[in-house]
Amino acid sequence: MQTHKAKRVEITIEAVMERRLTTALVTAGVTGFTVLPVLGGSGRSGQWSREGQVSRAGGMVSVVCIVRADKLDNLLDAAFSVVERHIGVVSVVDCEVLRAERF
Amino acid sequence: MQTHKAKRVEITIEAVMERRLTTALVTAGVTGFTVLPVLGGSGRSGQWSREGQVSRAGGMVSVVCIVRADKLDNLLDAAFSVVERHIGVVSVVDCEVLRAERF
Amino acid sequence: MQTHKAKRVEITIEAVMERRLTTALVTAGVTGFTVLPVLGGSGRSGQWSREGQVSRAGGMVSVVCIVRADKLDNLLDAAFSVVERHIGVVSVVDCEVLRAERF
Amino acid sequence: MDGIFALAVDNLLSPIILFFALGLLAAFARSDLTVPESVAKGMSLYLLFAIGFKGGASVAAHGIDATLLLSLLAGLILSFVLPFVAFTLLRVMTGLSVTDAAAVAAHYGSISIVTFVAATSVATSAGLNSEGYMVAVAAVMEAPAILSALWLIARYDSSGSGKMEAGLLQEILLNGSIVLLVGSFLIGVITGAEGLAKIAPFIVSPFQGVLCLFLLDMGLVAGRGLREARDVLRPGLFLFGMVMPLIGSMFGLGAGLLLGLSPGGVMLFMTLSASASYIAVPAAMRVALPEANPSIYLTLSLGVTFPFNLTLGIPIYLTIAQALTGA
Amino acid sequence: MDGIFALAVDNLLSPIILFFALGLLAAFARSDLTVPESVAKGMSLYLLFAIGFKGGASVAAHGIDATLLLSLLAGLILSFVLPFVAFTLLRVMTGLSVTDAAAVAAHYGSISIVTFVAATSVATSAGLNSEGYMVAVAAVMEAPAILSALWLIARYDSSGSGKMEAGLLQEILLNGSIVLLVGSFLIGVITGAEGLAKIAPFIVSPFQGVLCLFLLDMGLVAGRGLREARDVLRPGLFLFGMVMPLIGSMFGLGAGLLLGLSPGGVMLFMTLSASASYIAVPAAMRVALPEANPSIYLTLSLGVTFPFNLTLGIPIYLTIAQALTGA
Amino acid sequence: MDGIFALAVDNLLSPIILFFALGLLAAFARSDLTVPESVAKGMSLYLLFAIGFKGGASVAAHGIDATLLLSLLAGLILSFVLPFVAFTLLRVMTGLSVTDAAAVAAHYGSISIVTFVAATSVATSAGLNSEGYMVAVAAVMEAPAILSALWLIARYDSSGSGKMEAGLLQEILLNGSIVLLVGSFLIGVITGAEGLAKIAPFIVSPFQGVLCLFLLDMGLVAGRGLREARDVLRPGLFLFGMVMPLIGSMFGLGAGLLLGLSPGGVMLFMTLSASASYIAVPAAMRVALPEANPSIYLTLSLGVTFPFNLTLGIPIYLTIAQALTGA
Ligand SMILES: Nc1ncnc2c1ncn2[C@@H]1O[C@H](COP(=O)(O)O)[C@@H](O)[C@H]1O
Ligand SMILES: Nc1ncnc2c1ncn2[C@@H]1O[C@H](COP(=O)(O)O)[C@@H](O)[C@H]1O
Ligand SMILES: Nc1ncnc2c1ncn2[C@@H]1O[C@H](COP(=O)(O)O)[C@@H](O)[C@H]1O
Ligand code: NA
Ligand code: NA
Ligand code: NA
Repeated sequence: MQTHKAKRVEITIEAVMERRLTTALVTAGVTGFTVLPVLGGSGRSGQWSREGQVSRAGGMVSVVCIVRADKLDNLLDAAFSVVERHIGVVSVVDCEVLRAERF
Repeated sequence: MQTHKAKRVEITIEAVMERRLTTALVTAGVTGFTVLPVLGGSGRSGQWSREGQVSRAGGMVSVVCIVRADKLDNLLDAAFSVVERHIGVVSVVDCEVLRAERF
Repeated sequence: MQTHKAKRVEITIEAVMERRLTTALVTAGVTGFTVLPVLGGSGRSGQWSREGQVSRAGGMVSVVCIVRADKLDNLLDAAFSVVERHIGVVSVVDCEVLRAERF
Repeated sequence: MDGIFALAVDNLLSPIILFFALGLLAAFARSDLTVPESVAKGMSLYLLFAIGFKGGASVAAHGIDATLLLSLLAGLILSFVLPFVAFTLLRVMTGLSVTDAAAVAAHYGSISIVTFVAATSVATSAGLNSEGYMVAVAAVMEAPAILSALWLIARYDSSGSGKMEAGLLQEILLNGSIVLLVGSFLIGVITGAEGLAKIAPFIVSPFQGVLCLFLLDMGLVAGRGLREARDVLRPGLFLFGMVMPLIGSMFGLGAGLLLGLSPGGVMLFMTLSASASYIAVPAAMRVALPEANPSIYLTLSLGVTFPFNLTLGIPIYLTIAQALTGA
Repeated sequence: MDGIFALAVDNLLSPIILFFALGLLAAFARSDLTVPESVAKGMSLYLLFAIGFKGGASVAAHGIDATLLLSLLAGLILSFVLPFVAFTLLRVMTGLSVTDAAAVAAHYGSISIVTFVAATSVATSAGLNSEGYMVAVAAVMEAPAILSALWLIARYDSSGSGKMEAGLLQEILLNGSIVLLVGSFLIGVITGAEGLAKIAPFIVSPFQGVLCLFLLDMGLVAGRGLREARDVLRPGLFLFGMVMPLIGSMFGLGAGLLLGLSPGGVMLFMTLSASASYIAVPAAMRVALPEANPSIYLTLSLGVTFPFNLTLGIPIYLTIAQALTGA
Repeated sequence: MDGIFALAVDNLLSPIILFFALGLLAAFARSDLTVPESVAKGMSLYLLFAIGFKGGASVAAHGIDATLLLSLLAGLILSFVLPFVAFTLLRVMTGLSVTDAAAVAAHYGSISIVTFVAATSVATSAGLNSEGYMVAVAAVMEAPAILSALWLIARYDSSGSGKMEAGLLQEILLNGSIVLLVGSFLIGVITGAEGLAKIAPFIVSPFQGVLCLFLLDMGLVAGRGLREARDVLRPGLFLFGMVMPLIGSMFGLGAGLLLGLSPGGVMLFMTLSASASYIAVPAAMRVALPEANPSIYLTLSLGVTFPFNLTLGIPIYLTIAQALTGA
């Protein structure tokens, strides 16, 4: 089956920042993404879990975007402008996609 | 630690189609997969979120299958037959796995 | 935007083993990870789903760790010591990250 | 008309309508107020459980009515027929494609159980009893409309979409709401007054309160849908969303009068025919007619027809039913 | 025997059993009816909270019985002993491996709190009071059986699996159900009638209704389990799932009579001994004995023994307890 | 003092406090007891809905008090002013950075609705009525403190963090809790006694029971927070978490006396001023002040001040309010 090269970007970020991130993505021309729930995690700011955290104010989500390679820099700039002051992780993986016309 | 080459396929699809997809996968000989919940997303058919969507009829899931490279084409054919008329995204990434005898 | 090479490890494991896995990771010097919920899946031990499973004793989670390549072996050893007798899947993907100083 | 008006005002100022309005407003104002999905699902299970059981217990109390079977049959026929009415109206009033029109039509042949619940509670407030088996009629009316829609597609659309896939029919007939509603109804029939006494403190007294919270959520969901699908809602469509329930209710009125139902029963039959599905049918359409645009049918059914019935429709149906049955 | 039969029929036609049956049927028919996981968890918290508190308030009302401590001790011993009985029976009746047999045995030494709740409600309907501290006995019986199972493995299986990992014991003893049940019990004891009066509208009157919805979910889960694990259920195993509760109940009967408990107390002791765990023990087994096949122990405990106790077991235990205590 | 002491003991032995303590203990003991997030969210929706509606219905019953507007204004001012008090105290008592101190200060200007609910239920038990519109005052006091904190940052921190981002203000003012609380209050005012009668079996009688379960969850969450953030809690901070509510309550006392509120109203105003936010403000701080350490403000507000108010604070405020209003 015919596949096409693309990039899969995964941005793990605080839930309160989700709307700001997706707005920045859309502004940067990235209109396709999927938001996954996160149960818990650990990082430089310590360990947390959805059910055991102090107040439910917290919580994170993971935003996955698949883009053509030439849009990657735009996307990373947009993502970085939002996560810059905040905790969170951005990673990029090479991937292949079906139905390339969608990206 | 000894690892082995494999493919990681991620299929994001409407929740109502999940059973049809996994049935197609099993028929195609893919018996290992993991289903992840999806909170929301955006694509050519617009933006949606699990808590804010018109009616809870919608919603998507993400099905992750790790397969040996030689089974990939079978898997993609099966996946494509289901997603063809539907919205959703299929992506493939090269990976390494432990315990190769499981795949 | 400047990115850096790293490894993305994904460990799908029974929820009852989560704490044991993350403790082993921390002991092995891996302090960054994200835990994702899993809705269901299928493997050699059969098919299950979160809402339809016999008793809610079961259930799985997916633990994602992004690490520098030189920490990978440590991580895999730690992960393997926990999943060894248990069901579950470990996969590794090459990735690029922003803000490398965090890993 | 005065009666309708007073009734409508009264209805508009009831807690359940005001909580629905609160949800709508909160959504329009982009508040982040949300009811967690599983809590909303839990409340809908509660409502189906309660309404089904109470219907069954009422049948047990009043004995099985000779018209029960005829009413079920009438519901079945209405659910098959109404999509054709809706389809024709849509082709006349709007520029929808065959696929979209058929998908919308399926929703209007089927029913909204929350509209039914709200109507029941208005009927009770107005002192009207109704046939307990009307919940069984509601269950019977959920699915047939889907078949009519697929038939319409097969007939008018040469592109060959809309095949009735194996397994879909079973999926529709055994969908969770129908099973819980019918199951609770039957258990209500079997355990009767004694069973009801045991669980009344759970399903009778707190019912109105749960309904308020549930309608708050419906308002939030409908409001968010309307906000996002503004451009979809052309005037013709919008009008259809309020004319169709009135037309549908006339079919229900005819059926109810022919069957000789009580005033409450007639009103509920009108409400069922007037209401549009927003759970079972959309899910079926995503499987069978993925080419149809979900924004259109969801916005119409949940964003226009549901609020219309809740606020104006139900008082109208009540007044007409009372007038024509002489209650 | 006639008494048991009439009682069983009566029991079978109660709403809670019928909702359990509805769940089973819906699962067998592959309906998509589901109770969201968090709603089911919420209901189980409610049941533990209510049953614990009411037990405690009842102890506060009747004073601390001299036999309280002895009953706890008896429960402890039974939970340790019953796995050996079950293990022996399994080795005789079925071809299970040592590992699988030990895992199953652990379940039958422990208890099912929902079975206990259902028995309490049957006892109350039959006009029997029982010792409020029976809920504490239930809590005490949850964990010890796990140790017996691990001992069995260590004794009969040379492969060295089944080590008692550090931390597991604490995890079992402090598992959520035990903590909530015991905590609510103690709060009930402390706040007594006054406390109960404050929260009775929450934990007393709606209790039966919540139990119905909860058993609907149990039926769904048990039904799906049975459907998927059909091939696991050989006749010997199936038989074990119904014989073992009867044998277990005899141990409970002996303990109850020796302790001189009330008829209701004897019946509850029988039920506890007869019931099999399906939450705490499976989780512990996944950690300590991952080699044991979960389909076997879950299907047996939830798919066979739970329905057996709910439908036939409880009326049998009630009749025997009444006969032998002269109630 | 004797009165306070007796009252405190009485309060400490009430079910709601004991369930909170159970949650704390379970968390300290590392039990896996948890309330699913969506169930906890559902219960908090219920509490807001019930408390808002009852407040509104009470306003409808007693007529709109001339002091309503003045009370709202007083709440607004207090919420603006208290962060400055807290900030000064923090700079004196602790070594917190400007950013962390401002973030903490925002929490103490805002309020905790659960503390308010608990105080209402203590007031009711003590036979004190209070102005129904105090729930509106609570809503008004949620947000202003955030603006004060951002102003403090702008004033004392040259690094330029803490900008008031576009959209944040709207997000704060329209956050779910405020909308639901105010909306339910208004619906209570509109539908009055008639509306209350319809939904009382849902929002009045089971209220205390739900509050128990909710406080169990609060105890679990607070306990886990305390366990993880032990090192953050230096003595100065810890002390601040108990001194600040007492100081805050004096401001509330002054306002309540000046306004001539009822004894219950004075006590509630004291409680509002004494309590610290743990939902709305933390979320706003994560957006506007990500550099501030959430462990500090969450642990203080939820781990120290909340339990302090629940156990000792509320009885103190009650006693003082009664003494100074001569009730
Ligand atoms: N190395 C990592 N791999 C995967 N997820 C991470 C990693 N580091 C941080 N995270 C996630 O990002 C969150 C915030 O991390 P931090 O900014 O390091 O406190 C954590 O709670 C994790 O969910
Ligand atoms: N480029 C993308 N990257 C990640 N997820 C996507 C992308 N495009 C679409 N999706 C997901 O697939 C769903 C349907 O997309 P579409 O078919 O484009 O409407 C969206 O709601 C997203 O969840
Ligand atoms: N090939 C695979 N790809 C993705 N997930 C898998 C795969 N195999 C197993 N899993 C996941 O791991 C769980 C246990 O697998 P197993 O150990 O094969 O029974 C399954 O329920 C799936 O969630
Ligand atoms: Na209809
Ligand atoms: Na047992
Ligand atoms: Na305050």
